[in-house]
Amino acid sequence: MKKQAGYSIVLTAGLLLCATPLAADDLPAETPYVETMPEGPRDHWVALGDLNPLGSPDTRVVLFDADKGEMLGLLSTGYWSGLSYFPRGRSDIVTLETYFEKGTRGKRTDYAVIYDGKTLLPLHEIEIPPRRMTALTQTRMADLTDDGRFLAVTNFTPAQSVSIVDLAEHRFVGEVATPGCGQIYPVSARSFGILCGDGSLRIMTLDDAGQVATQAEGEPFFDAFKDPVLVPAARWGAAWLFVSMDGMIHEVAAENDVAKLRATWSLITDRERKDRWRTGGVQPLAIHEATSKLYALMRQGGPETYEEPAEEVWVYDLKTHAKIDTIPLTNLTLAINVSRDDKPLLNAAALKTVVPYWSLALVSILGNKFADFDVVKPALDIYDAHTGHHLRTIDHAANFATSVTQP
Amino acid sequence: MKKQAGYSIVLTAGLLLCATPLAADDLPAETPYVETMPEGPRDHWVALGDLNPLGSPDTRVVLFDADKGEMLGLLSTGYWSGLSYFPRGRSDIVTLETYFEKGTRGKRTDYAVIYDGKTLLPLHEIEIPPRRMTALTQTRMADLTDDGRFLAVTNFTPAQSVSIVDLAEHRFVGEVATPGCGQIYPVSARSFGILCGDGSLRIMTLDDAGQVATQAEGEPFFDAFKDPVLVPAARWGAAWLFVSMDGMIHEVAAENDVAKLRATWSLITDRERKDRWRTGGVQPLAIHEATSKLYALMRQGGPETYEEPAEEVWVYDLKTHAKIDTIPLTNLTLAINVSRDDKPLLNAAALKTVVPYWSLALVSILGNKFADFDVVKPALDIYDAHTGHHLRTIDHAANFATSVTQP
Amino acid sequence: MGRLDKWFEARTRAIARGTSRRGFLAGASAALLGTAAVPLLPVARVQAAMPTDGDATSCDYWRYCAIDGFLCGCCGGSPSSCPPGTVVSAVTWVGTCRNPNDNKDYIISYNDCCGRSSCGRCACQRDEGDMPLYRTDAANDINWCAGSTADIAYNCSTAVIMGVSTGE
Amino acid sequence: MGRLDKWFEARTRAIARGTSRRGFLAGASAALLGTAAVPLLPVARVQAAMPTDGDATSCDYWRYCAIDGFLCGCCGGSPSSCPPGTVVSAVTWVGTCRNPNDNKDYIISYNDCCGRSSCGRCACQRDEGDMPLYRTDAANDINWCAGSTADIAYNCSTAVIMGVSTGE
Repeated sequence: MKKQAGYSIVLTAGLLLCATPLAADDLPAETPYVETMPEGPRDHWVALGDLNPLGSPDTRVVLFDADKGEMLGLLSTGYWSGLSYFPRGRSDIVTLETYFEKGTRGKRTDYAVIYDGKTLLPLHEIEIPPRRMTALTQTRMADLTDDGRFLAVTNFTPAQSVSIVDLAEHRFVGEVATPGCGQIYPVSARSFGILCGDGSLRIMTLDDAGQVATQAEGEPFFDAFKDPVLVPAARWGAAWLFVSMDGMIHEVAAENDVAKLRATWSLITDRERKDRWRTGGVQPLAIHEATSKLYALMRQGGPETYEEPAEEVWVYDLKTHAKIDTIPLTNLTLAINVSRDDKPLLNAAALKTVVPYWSLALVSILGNKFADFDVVKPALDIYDAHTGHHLRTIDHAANFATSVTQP
Repeated sequence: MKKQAGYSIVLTAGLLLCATPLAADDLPAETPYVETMPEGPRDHWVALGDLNPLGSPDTRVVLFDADKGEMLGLLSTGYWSGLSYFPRGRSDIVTLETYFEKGTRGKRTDYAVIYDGKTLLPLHEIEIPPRRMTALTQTRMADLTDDGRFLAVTNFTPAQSVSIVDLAEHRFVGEVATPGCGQIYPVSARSFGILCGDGSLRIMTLDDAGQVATQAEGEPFFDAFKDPVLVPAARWGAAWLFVSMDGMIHEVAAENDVAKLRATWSLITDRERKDRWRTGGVQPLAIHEATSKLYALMRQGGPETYEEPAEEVWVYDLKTHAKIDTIPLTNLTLAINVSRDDKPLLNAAALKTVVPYWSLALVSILGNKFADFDVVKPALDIYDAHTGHHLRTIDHAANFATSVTQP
Repeated sequence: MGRLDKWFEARTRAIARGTSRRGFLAGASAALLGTAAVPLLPVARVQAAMPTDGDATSCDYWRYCAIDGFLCGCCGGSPSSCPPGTVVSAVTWVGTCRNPNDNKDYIISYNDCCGRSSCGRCACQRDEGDMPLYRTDAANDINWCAGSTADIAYNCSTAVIMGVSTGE
Repeated sequence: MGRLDKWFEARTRAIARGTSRRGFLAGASAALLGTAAVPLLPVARVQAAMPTDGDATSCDYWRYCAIDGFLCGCCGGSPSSCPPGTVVSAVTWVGTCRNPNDNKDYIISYNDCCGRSSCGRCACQRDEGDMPLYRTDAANDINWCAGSTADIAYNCSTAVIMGVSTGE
């Protein structure tokens, strides 16, 4: 239950003193007010990126308190976004937003918006080139430098480029052409990688003004045609772990601002590969840094099912590459993330059936064509990341969530 | 199947002559093109007004061919609209659209938009005062004068007024204050009524420039406190039939541009009233003029259920006020309309369960709390208006349709 | 399937009637008699958090007897507060709900919260005493965000206690 | 309910796998190799209406093997045409689908239709041969309306026959 009182639109201050209730045991009359976000640690906040495909001009970031299982509020992010970023050590929240003059037509304007983390009101709406990339997989479309100063945004027209936004000075800095490369993988205070079609990670480093000071090409670390890696990778310190379509992990670290392949290992045994185990969903990897654990969304199926929702999370020791746990998921899941704290939660953007499983099975057994029904709704499942226990499910968490972000 | 070819964005004309297929029995290569709306009578077109409450900035008008059961296309109408108007004898389609500069915030702009009836492209976007009224019951928020020249729009801030738009000259004409009155009920070439809180219908008549030439107050024809009439009335020539919450029909006709109560009669017998029969849904009445039939959406329940979806349509002879037929509905229905032609269709915006009824009953019997499930999706049901036979159901017709309009 | 369907249909329809009201996503709530007029009423007022006399996230909660909209209690607000980042509607309408705990009738002001996308959670339509649009004192179909500083962008609906009804 | 649930769960999950692909509302479809390059290919081209060799409103139709989006055939268009009021995407990507009627592999261009709200009907995700975003020649996750005259407003996806694949 929220305790802190916000402020009221209705100015009643003068009256509170001189008024009396009608009877002592009546419920007191109330003044409506606006809540503010709770104080204290944000580790167990969860932000769902809601693509809202049946209302694309109205994507949202939906904020939850994972401990209480309650919604905290939402940010409206316009056309095909739902992207939010939480600068470390600051309370503000950064979003990317796109608007057409007339909903789906007319002039397009893109913004990086800085919201006050307490009031959720927009503080700065920074106009950026109206070219940011939109896709179903949203998790690496943009990100902050580690110092929280700059936001790098991938553009696609289909020519590719990166826009840099200065969040301290609230201004668009500039745009750099990045032919054949896109998506943002921060590696240090002022550097981030971009993933290139030749299978390499190029490291871009910004100067104090946000201009690209250096660009370092990396060696190709995978074959984009033989076994391509998925875009939604997971960060481990200065390294990123990419998983390939065939279940290989490529661990790429930035050393002196050049990307180096540090290790390659397999998530699955040969036997599991034969049984068609692979990662699933659109945000399949998450890492808990303090315990060096990797969480991977897993499913069985052909290569064409690599983005379909997954049934299990497999847990690995990042140092030994050993599989150490299997977490059966309560609902089919599209995206996972793990909180950073020492009582970490595994947050899962899931699809929950609108009626119980058994009734659906019955429908199917009795001959109805299962695929004719709309039987799933998005839910947010919260698990204990250490034990794998399912703690709670938050129903109707979004219209269609494809990413899970958190502070 | 659509036969008429549209135009292609890809310019291939020069190549069509000199190219040959790879083999005689291969399927031919195709050039993508854009469809146009079918030629011929539009009587069996149906427009659903989709309020899209989970994506309010993205309401739509969804167009269907009721005979083929196919979607024809859609118009995007911005924030909380889905309102469309079909001028008689012309092919263009008029919508009301509202946009905020940034989706749900910033400057609000309202438009009356004229779309080409063949290409569905906007021809004229006429800016009007950003004050049009929005509500769940949408059907009388605006309408055309019978000559198709002017559009009258209800405003609510909560001060009430009416905006007039000249569709021939594509311009906003002016705004007239209408304190205590709103909603638009066309009665002749240049006149329309507005419904007032004192229980009267005031007739406004426009001059050739669209200025309000005369306003004629009517006598109150119902008691807004004892037995209020519903806003979504049905037109019968120069008359409008209003149904009250208690099932009384008030037939109000404009005579010499003054509203007169012509008849009052009951949709339901005393027995039916005791059994709590009343109208349901948000567009409960429809009239087929040529056969003088009234169609009413009926349901059983307390007064607080007067807008809940209905289970039956009761058919009345408008001349004798006799009930002549009962049409059991295939799905629970929120809004109906009847086409104007001599093979009339009864078009119904319905809610269809996503799994079969019997499986839901089973879930309920076995103890699950039924209300926890999301079990309905909007569908468009088409019935033969003469026989009441259910002809077809068009699934997933909209996100949430609250009005049915047609040419 | 046809026979089974028919067999259960009558029962299911009855259930669906109760369900549809909750699945019936819609409008808004808020009359010119509502909390805009609050400062004029001679009663003490509090800023209340989540109430403890019922489930504020359930459509069945007593205060919601005349509501039609998304419950703010599921959206980052409460029956008497708006979610962060929104504004309280400037005008509203009122309903009267019986509190089962003390059997008194309370006047409830259904202020909308405005200026952000519709919350989409806990759609609730109960409509007790709801009147057509021209009865602005009691019309919950109107988008009462109209007239708020955020204009018509509707997020969710509250159910604010104004006082005990003294009867009509 | 717990035991019943468990009993059916294994079977249902298997079904759900197949279903979720169809209920999995999403993206867009379209590679730089697609119909933007059409005029360069030496084949006769037709403007085709609804095909007769299968159900163009079904996700199972052979041409949709690599699609991810709303089927234009359910939205006022067809597998080779866009609904009225939209524009065909300027760039696109291609897939290769086996036609069960003649057992030939056809190259299919998945042009998006752009400039209006998402159709919302017949969501279909099959993803055969779908590749990550940097493989723009085969990435159906990208909103390929980018670069169209209507920019990124996505309405539905087509599946246009470009010709018979000559193998790789």
